[in-house]
Amino acid sequence: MKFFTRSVTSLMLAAVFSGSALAAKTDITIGMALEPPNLDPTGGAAAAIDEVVYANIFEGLTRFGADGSVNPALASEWAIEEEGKRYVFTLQSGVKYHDGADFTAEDVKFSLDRARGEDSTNAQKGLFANITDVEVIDDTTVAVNLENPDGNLLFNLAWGDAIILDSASAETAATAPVGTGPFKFSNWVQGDRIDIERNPDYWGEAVALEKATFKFISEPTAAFAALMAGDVDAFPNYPAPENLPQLEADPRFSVVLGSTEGETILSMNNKSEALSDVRVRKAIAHAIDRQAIIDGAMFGYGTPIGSHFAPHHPSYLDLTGNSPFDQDAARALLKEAGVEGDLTLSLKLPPPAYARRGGEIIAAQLREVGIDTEIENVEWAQWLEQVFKGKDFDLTIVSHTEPLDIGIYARDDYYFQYDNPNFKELIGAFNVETDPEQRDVMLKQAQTMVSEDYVNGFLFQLAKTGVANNKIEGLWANQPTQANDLTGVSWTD
Amino acid sequence: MLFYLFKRITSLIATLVVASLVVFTVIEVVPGDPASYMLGMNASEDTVQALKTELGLNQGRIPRYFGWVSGMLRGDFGTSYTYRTPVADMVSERLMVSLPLALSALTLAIVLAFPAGLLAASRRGGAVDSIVMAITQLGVAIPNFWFAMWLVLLFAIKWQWFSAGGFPGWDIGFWGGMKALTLPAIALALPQASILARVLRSSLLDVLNEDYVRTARAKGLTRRQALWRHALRNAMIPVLTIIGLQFSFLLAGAIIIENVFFLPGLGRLIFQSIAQRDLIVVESVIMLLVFAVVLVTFLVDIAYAWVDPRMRRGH
Amino acid sequence: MPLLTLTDVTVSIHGTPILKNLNTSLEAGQVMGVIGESGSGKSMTALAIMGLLPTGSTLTGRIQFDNLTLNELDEAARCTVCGDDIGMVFQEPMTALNPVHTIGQQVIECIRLHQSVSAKEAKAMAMDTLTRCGLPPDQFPLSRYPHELSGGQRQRVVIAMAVALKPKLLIADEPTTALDVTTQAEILDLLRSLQQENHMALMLISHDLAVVAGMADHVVIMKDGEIVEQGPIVPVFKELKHPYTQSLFKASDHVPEQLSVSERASARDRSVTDDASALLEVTNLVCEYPIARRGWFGKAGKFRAVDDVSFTVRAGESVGLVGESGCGKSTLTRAILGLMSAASGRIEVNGQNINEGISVLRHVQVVFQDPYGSFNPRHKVSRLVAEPLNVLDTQPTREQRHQQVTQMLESVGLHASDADKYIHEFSGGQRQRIAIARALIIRPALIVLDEAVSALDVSVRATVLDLLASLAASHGLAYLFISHDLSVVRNVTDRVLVMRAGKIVEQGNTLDVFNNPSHEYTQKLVASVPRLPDYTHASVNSF
Amino acid sequence: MASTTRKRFRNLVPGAFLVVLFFGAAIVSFFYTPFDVETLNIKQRMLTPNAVNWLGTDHFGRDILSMLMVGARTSLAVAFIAVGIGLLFGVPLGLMAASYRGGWIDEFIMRGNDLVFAFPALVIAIMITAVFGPGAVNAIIAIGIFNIPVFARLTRGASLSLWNREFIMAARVAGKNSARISIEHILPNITNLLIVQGTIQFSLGILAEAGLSYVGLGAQPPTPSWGRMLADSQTLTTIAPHLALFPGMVIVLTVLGLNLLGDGLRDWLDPRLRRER
Repeated sequence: MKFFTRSVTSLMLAAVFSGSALAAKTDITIGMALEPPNLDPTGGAAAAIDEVVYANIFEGLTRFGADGSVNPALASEWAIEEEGKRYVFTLQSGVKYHDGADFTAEDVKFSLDRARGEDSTNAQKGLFANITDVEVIDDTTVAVNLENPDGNLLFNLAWGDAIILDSASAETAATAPVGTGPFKFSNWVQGDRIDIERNPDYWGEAVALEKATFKFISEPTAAFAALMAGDVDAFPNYPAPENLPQLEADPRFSVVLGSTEGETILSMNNKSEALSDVRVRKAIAHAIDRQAIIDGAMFGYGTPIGSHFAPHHPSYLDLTGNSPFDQDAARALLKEAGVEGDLTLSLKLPPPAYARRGGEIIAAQLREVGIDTEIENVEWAQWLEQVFKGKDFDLTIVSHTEPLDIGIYARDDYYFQYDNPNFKELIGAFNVETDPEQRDVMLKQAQTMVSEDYVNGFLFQLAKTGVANNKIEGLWANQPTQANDLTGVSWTD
Repeated sequence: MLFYLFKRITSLIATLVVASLVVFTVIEVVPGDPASYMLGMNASEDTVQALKTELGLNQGRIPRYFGWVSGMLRGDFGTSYTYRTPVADMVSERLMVSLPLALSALTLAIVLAFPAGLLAASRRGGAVDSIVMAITQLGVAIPNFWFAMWLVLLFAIKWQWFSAGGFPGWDIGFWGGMKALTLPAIALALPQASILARVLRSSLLDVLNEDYVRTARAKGLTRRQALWRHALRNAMIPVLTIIGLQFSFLLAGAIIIENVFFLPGLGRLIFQSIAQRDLIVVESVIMLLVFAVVLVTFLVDIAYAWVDPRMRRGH
Repeated sequence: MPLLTLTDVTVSIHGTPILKNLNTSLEAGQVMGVIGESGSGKSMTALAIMGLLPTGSTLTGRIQFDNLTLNELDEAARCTVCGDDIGMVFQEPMTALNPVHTIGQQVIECIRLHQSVSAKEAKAMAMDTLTRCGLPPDQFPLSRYPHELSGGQRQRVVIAMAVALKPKLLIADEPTTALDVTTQAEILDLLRSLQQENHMALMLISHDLAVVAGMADHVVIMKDGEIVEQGPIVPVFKELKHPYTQSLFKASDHVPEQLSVSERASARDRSVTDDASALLEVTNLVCEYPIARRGWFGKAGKFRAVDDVSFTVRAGESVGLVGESGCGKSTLTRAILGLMSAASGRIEVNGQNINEGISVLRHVQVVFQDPYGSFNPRHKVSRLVAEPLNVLDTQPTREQRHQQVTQMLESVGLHASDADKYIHEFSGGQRQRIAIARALIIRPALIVLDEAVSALDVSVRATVLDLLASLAASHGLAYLFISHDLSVVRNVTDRVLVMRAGKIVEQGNTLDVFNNPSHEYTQKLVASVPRLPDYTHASVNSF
Repeated sequence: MASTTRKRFRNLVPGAFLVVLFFGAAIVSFFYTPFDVETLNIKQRMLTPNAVNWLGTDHFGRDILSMLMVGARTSLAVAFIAVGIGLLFGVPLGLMAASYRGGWIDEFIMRGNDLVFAFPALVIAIMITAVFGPGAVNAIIAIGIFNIPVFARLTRGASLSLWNREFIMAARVAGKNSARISIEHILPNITNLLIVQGTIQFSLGILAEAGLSYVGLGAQPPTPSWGRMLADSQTLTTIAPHLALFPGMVIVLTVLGLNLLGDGLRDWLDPRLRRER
């Protein structure tokens, strides 16, 4: 009963030491809906990990800016050699980890090799698949050699999964992260909050905040109350759109609507019996009233999409016209496909509100055109097992939050099983293309192809509904990647 | 008495062993794989396998069972798959919330129930009795999470006397911690207090009909003296049983309330762990709760013997 | 002036009258016997005096004690009188003491409640009182809990609490009814000596004429909440003016007509000559109960409830089995009925072993003590009476069944129409008749009567005994009559077995055993039975 | 006597009234509801009570009164069947344990009971739904499992005291075996107790169903249930409190009704009280 006595004694200690921290304007408390399971972005997929550590504690060679651009970070500059098959990075010098260890080119090699190695547990191992080897040239120079020319490498290296760790502290990153960022980890009260504090020895521009706290509140009512009571200063991803009008009306807060990389789609199993028929998929697309879903599930927050592409991206094409809400068209298509009034589909819904609420609305909408659904609410673990890995589903709703991820439609055996050789060829060409104009054209082609094949029901782009105290500036409005970058955040008075 | 203790402890251990087998077996059939949960949608199969090996999930069932049990005996509950921290640390962390919450809810329930039950029993059939019975009847019927919703709406959002949820930790001070637990404790205590008050009342009424209470009254004790000196202690046996049950219930059964108030307690830990397929945590916490229930039952039995000398003989 | 005077005392509970216009009085130092059958209101009278009537009761009239009008006192004032000047002893010693307090605490509480003495003095007083009540502290320390004492010892504690402050009046409500006859004698002796030592007035409530007769100066006879007759004991008991008093007197020493002693003697002679018809034969019977293991190395012990018992019941014979509680007679009964298996020995009925299947039960049936507990309240009488037909090989038709039930009900003095009623519609005496009908329906040769009349009031008991006697004659039944009540056994059996601690210590012709007991224990038992003196020759002025 | 009669029905009548009301609503919902509960009308959402929608509309624009009527089916059916499971398995086990009192079968059954009791009920319910997936059927199983030991223990306890009664011995002397005595004599005499406990477990079942649905493990959409309505309304309490108010009140009133009915039945069926009062 070791832990038992320990908790009792610490309880008593807690009763003895009672003090309270003075709030100062160099503090900030950020609300987050989900608590990260651990703090190692290279060992888990949870978005919440990056939302705490990205750009705050850990840095990579490159990083995303607030507008989604790829900027230098630990690499101050780079050169592309051998027709795009070799990238030579020049590293920032004088960088130290939070524990005082020096940052060197060896660490870059270690981190990238670790991420792509045989026994890697990196969730985005695919990002590094093209790398053949990492070559340390000197302490501040490192070269990455590629199998094929890759226009995405700098983008890929900006992901949280590609941050640079010290070999000495990598193993304990899950609970005691040691990075090179402007903040260092100080405390984690599991189930409640994580505290980080300013890194005085930061190599770059010093940050304005002394301390920041990430407080985890998933319950929307509690989130609302926490904001109202001032327990939380900002909620960059406010979990309950239903409360936003109330918060907007409050002069203390500003509500910032931005975009995320989350394409929320009604995924269809393209190889299931009924849905392998494009007419049925098209019928479903016509049966869906996107605005009703955005209103009913997201209380009006969200942008309708017609393909798997973020509207804020420069290459975006509005393809919603391919699948307008048209119940008659839907019924006619179903009749044509010969499944009129006799189609029952399973609809598996993961936990987020967009899925659970949206699913109920979609079920009702499909019923109107004569498609019955069997709703099953599943936890994420089951969703991954049954839907993502097992492909045991007809329909599901999920938001794909990775940036520029239309490439998933080219993957073999991906859960919605699109499997179109033309599309695969297109993406293959896109990946080795480095000319921006060509890339733009290819992206537009890809969007159109996916849209016209009615691969999935494209619903809406998840809005980033941020709520923050009026006096805070520098928070990201949009969410090019999952992060709460606090480097530029400050209080106005 | 010693032999009695020995017998009780033997059956306690037997219960725990059987329970551990049941828990382990049930957990084995839970669908979902922690490794793929942790790695998300973009992970490749060999990454998942690598993580499974790292977590020890590729071992056979029997070695895993014995590893788990022998670990628990040494106080080592294993390492959480998702949090990557020792389960024992997490549990002790969560107990810091659940234990004070359960204790304060129980204390509150007792503090409310005893005067109410005593008052109702001593004024049987009177107005006070009717009022107490009506309130407790309602208290038993109200779902505690629904009651909690209104508490939040009024006290946290409207008046902002308390925070609507979350737990700041004890390092901000005892009262700061207690403040966060106040509303949940009230929400938990209301139905329990109602049940307790009703049990106490009916138990007292039963005892008040006993011959020895009449004997006491014939000695010249007033109704009230007889109630306090002779009835109360005898009426404690069913009340102790209920208190014991309530404590175990509050420790684990606060899941829903912990969800409403977003408290990092044991209940939420289980709930989250099941959702995340963090099976080692689920197993260990359930075993811990079973242990707590069995232990409380055992303590209640000892309390019986303290209350009633007839039980001291060892049956 | 009398110590206690009741004037026009009337009590009703929720509007139902319980006591009607009671008028009586008791002088200081005198003993008043209150006699009545169940429901006569005798206990309620005691509770009315103590102010312990159940809630919902209303009392009119006047209860005068010394110079206080008890029924007008408020609770606080009443509480200063009760326990101090008036003590009370209840019927049921097993439940009258608080199980969670020591006997010392309970006696001391009584003392300190009324007298401002130190804890030490109170303890000394309690020890003194308990010693006077036969519980010397060296054998019975104050730290004993009630469950560690026997029934008689507990009743001594109750008495000690009642007399600790030397009250002027002691009310004893059936103080010995729940006790064995030998204990009863001891408790009555104790009450008598305490009454005389302290010159207390004693109000002794009992259903047993003999108990009252041995104690009281003055008797009050109650029936249905009214006093039917009262006065000094000798004239009342001698003259028997009131018919109810007469009937009580008769019933209390009732000998069934059809089976007078002389007839039984001849019946016995018949059976003795006919040895072949041994109906029930019990040979070296041993019955044991497991007792829980005590301690680490303790063996799982066994309690030997019946220890090497042998006896025979012949056809048509009536055999009594007497003994005090715990002597093993209930276990023996169960074994004979095949309800528990014997550790060793044999029980044979008509030469067939009792455990050889249900057909043997055709020859033995039973009537139990409790007229309330021996019937399934959910079944109609027809079903209840017909139940033993189950042991027959061929089940009778519905028609036959109905016919047999009717016949049985009529033969025990009930009506055919009673078959459609439920058991709660019958009185205790009627229920015992139904129980007899049930036992008779398969025409057994032997009926075991397990305390079959013990729970009945004397007058009802007499009629049931008459019925049993006539049925024995008409059906040629043998009875095994198990009872703690020696006077009943004496009046209705041919032979008697005396049982103590699992063994039969004496057996023989009933009259021989009772008139001339040879075993020490039988002698004590017989001597303890309270007896009604013969008042026919008593002088009215003898007191 | 009039006053005592009134006292006897003091709990029974309002309890029966509430229970009949909600059961009635559930039954009526099969034939008639004011509005269709399957049709969403997002534009008409979260209306406060008005002349058309007496209790207002929910976050999808469905009529709350109609939802409550249809939801009653789920909530009552889950609790009812769960009690049925408890009775079906618990009573025979209890009867068996009592008829083999002191023997190893008794010991086995009672230790099994203790084992089930040792598990925190809600946690196991969550486990069950985690294994088999959430849904009304699994909620029934989860709640039902914990009803089994309740009824087994109650049956055993009540039967044990009956086994010592003389009428049971009379039945044994009439040559009846344990199983037959259990059915003919024991069962009819514990029916009252079982009915009373049944209503209590029923009300607890409704609370449990509400709790499970509240955390998303009960009935799945689009099936309405009271607990799910509460869960859906949880985030909306600040803007539309009536969404949480009505389902909650319906749960409270049903549970209250069942408890009153249980108390009332106890008073009414208890022959002791019948005789005395």
